[in-house]
Amino acid sequence: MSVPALSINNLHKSFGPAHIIRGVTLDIEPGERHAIIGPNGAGKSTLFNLISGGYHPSSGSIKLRGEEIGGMKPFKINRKGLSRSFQVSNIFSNMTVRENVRCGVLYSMGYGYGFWRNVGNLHDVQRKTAEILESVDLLDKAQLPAALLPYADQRTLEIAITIAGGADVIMLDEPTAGMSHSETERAVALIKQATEGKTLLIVEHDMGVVFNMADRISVLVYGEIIATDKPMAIRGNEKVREAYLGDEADAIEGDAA
Amino acid sequence: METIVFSLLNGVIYGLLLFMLSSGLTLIFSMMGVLNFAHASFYMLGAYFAYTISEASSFWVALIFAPILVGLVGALVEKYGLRTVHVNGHVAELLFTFGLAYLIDEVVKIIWGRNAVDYKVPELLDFPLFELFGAQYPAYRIFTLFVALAMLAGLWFILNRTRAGLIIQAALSHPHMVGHLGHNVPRIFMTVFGVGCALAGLAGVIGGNYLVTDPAMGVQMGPIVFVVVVVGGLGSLMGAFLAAMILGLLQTFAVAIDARFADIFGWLGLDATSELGSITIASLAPMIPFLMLVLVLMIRPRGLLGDREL
Amino acid sequence: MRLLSSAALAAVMSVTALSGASADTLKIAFIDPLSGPFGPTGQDGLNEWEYAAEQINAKGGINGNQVEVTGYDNKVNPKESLVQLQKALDNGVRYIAQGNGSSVASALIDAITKHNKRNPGEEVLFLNYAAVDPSFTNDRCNFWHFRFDADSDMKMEAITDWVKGQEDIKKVYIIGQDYSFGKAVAAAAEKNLTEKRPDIEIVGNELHPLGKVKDFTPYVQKIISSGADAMITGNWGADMVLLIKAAIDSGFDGKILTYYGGSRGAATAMGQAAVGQVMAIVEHNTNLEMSDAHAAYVDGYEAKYSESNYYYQRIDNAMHMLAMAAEKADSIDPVDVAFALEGMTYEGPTGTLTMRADNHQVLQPMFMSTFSDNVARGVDNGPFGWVADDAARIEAEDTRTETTCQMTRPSK
Amino acid sequence: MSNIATDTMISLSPSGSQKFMQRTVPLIIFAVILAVIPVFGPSRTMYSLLNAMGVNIVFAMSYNMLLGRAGLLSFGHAVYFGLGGYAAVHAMGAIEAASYGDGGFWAGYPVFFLPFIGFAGGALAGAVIGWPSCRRAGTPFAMISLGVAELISAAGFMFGSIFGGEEGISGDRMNGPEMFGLSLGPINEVYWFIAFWTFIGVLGIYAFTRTPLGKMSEATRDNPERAEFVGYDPQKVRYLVFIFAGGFAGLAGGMSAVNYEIFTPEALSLAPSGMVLLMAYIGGIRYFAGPILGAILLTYMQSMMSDYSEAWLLYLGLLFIVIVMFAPGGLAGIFGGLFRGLRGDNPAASLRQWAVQITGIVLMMISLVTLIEMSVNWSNNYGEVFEPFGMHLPHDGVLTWAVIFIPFVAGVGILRKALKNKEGQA
Repeated sequence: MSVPALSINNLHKSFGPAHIIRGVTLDIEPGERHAIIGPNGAGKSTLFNLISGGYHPSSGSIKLRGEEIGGMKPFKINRKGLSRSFQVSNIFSNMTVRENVRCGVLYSMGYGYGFWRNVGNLHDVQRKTAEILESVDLLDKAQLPAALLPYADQRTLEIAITIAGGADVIMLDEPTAGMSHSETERAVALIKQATEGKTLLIVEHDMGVVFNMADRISVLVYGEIIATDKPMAIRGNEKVREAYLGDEADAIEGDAA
Repeated sequence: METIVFSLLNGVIYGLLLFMLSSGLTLIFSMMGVLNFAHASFYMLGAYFAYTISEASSFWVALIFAPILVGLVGALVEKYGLRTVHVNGHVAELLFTFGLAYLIDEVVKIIWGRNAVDYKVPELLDFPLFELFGAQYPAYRIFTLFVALAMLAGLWFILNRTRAGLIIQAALSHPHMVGHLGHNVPRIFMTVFGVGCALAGLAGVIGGNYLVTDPAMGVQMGPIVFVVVVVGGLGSLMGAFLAAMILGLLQTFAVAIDARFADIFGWLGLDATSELGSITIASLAPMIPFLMLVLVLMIRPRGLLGDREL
Repeated sequence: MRLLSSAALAAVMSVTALSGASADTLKIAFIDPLSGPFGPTGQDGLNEWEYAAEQINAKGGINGNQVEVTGYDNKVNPKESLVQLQKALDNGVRYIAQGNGSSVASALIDAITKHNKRNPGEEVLFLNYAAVDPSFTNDRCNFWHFRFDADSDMKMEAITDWVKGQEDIKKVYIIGQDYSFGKAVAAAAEKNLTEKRPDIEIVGNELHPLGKVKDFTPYVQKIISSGADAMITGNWGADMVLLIKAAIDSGFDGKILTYYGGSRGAATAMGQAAVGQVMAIVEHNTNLEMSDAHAAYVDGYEAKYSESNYYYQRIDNAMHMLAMAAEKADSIDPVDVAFALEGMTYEGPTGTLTMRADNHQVLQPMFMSTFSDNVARGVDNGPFGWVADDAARIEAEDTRTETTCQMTRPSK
Repeated sequence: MSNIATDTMISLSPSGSQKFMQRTVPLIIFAVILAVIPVFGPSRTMYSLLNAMGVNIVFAMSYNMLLGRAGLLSFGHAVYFGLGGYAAVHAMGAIEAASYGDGGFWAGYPVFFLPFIGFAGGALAGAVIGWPSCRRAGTPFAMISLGVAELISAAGFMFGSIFGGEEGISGDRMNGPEMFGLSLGPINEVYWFIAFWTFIGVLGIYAFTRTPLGKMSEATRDNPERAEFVGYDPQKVRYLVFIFAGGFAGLAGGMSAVNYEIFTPEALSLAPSGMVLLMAYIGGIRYFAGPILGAILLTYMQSMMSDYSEAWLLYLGLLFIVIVMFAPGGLAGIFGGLFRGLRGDNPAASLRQWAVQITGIVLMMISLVTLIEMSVNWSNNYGEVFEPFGMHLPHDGVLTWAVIFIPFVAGVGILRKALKNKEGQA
């Protein structure tokens, strides 16, 4: 049995009196594509922030390949090979697309806080940047200021920065939020291709995306995971149906049909 | 004994003056996020307006109208200056007020001259109130104490007993919520800035003749106001009050201490004739605020009673 | 009038070198603050230099050469002063007048010495009218520097000479600003008092940070509780005014002996309560007995500059001694004039002045002036002014101090 | 894939000739300007101004490493300038002592290379003070820098053995081995020293912006959260940048030490810290060359404008406020806008628009200058009157107020109309 890529055990988080995450336990195998779904306010973003180092857990443990990362600073977690994207585009808006990706590449290639070399002469960084840009199909827009990109492209750039560092555990927070249908399709294809062979943890509202992409799905409701299973099994799960009402429940049904 | 009594009295009065000066900035900073560099310049304007008004009529008229005038100037500055800069963020706002401080100083020099003006203590209060251990205590200082306490009471009443006050209180701790409550945010900002400046103006009316009214008084008080606000903590008038009191008392007590570094650190082998050893605690008194500023920011960035970090 | 329109022109002109003094003007560059917080003080000095030049020009100038004084604003900043010095050199100036701030004077002395060494034939002379650091005429003495004001040690000699005659002063408190000047004053006071009045008890000797104290009351109450019946302070600017104000407000009733009580704007700030209590050591005040000619000179000044008071008698003295030296040397070349100035005596309005040859320090009668509301000529357009009676006069010789100066002179 | 990537990599990064045009050529032009200036035979005044400008250029650029490139607003940058300068001036003293004494290391150290010592001093100070300061950006950083500046400048007057008290520490630059045949005595030789180091300073700061750290400093300024999620500790980025900014400020201090041969504690105080902020901001903090423009303009104003108006500080304050309110890009932003307009689709239209705007601005300036100069003269009460171009403008003259009001109203009108037109176009 291999060590899980990500292992969360009895994780809790409270903000003052508000108990947001109430004992989450979850193992994600290496190479697995795992989706987390759940109604609004279930604590998905909080969970993401806990794993990526944005928040400090109140109790419980988070292990990355067997190593405890709960409460570590985000940059340390990132260096251990876990990278995340944001729900709202969170890019370096005063830089060009190419520079944005380059920022994501630099640390992983060992250039760290270097102040003795010219980034223009770092051919391995240039090559890696170009590879990433190509893999997300932004090569032709490489010289544009990031702030001027159309929305969908900014989302793509967000993913590009996330995967640039070569982390093997990738967390995407609603990567297709706000995209049109065709844009979503493109994005899904792109994510699939770019995260080939990596462990993927994704939060998503679009059930089409979720069921299309995920190997397994966890359902988070009120800070607790009520079910973790293969997509087909999740569709048939009673508790999940109870938790989802109205449109979203229909969405699950619809996809099942 | 006498040192303690005097230091206590002076410390309290100086602390109250500092609080009067800083309370306005606490309001402005907490609600608008503007660390107004020109705040002490409004204090200076208060003193100069009071001087001109009291020359023309009397000190008591000045006590009422000078702060109102300063408040109006502040409101105008907010409306025609600060608001333009607001879109460029807090650093731009800070820089705007930094430039404004320069301007007010220069304009004051042109209008009132570059020397001190003879802004006198009103005759009614110009007598020694009592004598303590051989030193007289001027009545005006005690008057200062009462004005400051009255202001404190007034502020407390407005903030806790009126509707406007409750809105302000809410805004102090959650500034971005004001807009959601359906209030006209630009107008509230203008009012808060104006009122904040008026409070500084009131401090100027009182401090101008207690100390000296000259074009350097703004620059002299400038940085210390920040200390009070930052040490007190964002959104907390009580914190500002506490910080002002601590600063006032610490400074006056430090002055009263004759010890040198060598006396304190002698056990480390520090020699009284060495440069370091010969420094007295008293000579460090005016440095205390800045030491406090740096330490508080490093150790407790939310300040004494602040409800959030800067 | 300074015209903005000429700024562009001058900018162009400053690129091309302007060299050499014209034959018929003796140019004095006045390098002192003309803007900023110390602007008014500097402007007063410039006014008096310009007035002195005007008066001497009316009498035919120095050796037939017209005197021209130009102000250069140094913002009391040593580095900026050196830039202004270069500007002055470009304009053919050979005489520099400066006084505000020993830091500036020190930088100028250094720069002028180096300039004179590096540019023989273009020597420049420094006429110091107010920078009082004793070292300028002691271990750092210099052939190119002449001081027309008493240095801080000499002023302390004068103050303590006066204290010697005041039997009722028993306890003295010394308070000053925490920097070289304040420390020098404190040290000199302690030394002189123990020599001249061993019975006096120095009940306190305190330094406070320069320009940082807003409320002096705590200091003053310390002074009062120490039982002092006189206070000596070298403070200037706001530090002096605030100290005096706090002292009077708290009912300190001893004498307050100052160096700079007579400076601009202080009288207004001190007010009625300071009358008879605040004293200042100066070489002149406008209520001394004056000859008609001198009175006309003073009144002429105050009429011309209504916002300013006649204060620096030393500027008048310096101008006269400069003229005498130039006549004696029959030259306006700074080297010749400098040699002629050494040891020169001048019968000034207040008595005989001597420029010591050994350290280039002038010796002049000093007056322990008292702040008064009963004066013929007031200051700051107010009712107050300064007076000194015969007992307050300290003769020139009595202010002489030993010098450690070892003057090196250029070959003639 | 990697083949395509390699090809595109070359097309992605600027081509050799682009790099040359955009990066090398400006530097060469800068060097040529520096080298050509002495051909015009500048006066002493000009030389001393140029030298002061050189020092301020490096100082302002080092400041912009913080404000412009890292988003750190400091009110105490002169601390590092001063401490670096003091280190250099003490080293200058050591060179003098060693040359006349028993030799040793300092006897062989050329004064020409003192800015290295300055750099080391500034960087060391940055390393010590930066650690607690750089934990967070924004207001806390600004306030800590203010507090530290107050403390250090107070210490400057207290520790005479280090800072030399009020009169500071002076030295003599004409000691030790000569470099490049420069004795550094005459001011024109000092110019070569300053020019050399100004170039090195600008080059060094430019090179810094090209390093991984320099790039991440901009990234951290724009989005510290994101920087953290790509593996960087924002606090450490800021700290390292702070050390370098301190180092280059110290370099400028070292240049200043050799140029003036003296250092005084006022160099550590809040006033020069404020001045360097003005230089950088007025010049334009978003542009690499911005602080150069600001340093040149403000140095000139400081030393020359006071000859024409004692209200120069007021003009400086006004200029600053106008820039903050209406031209946040500073002078460089204004020039950049002009340049882009000229190369844009419709140069004639933009020229017309500027002509209108400039007319409006000039009219308002006439009005303001008249008001200020008239007021200053009235306030001084020396009976002097503002008399530009032979006009007589006393404070109670009808003509005076006409010269104040008419151009003001006209200027405001023109500018408002220009602004409306612009909005209409957009």
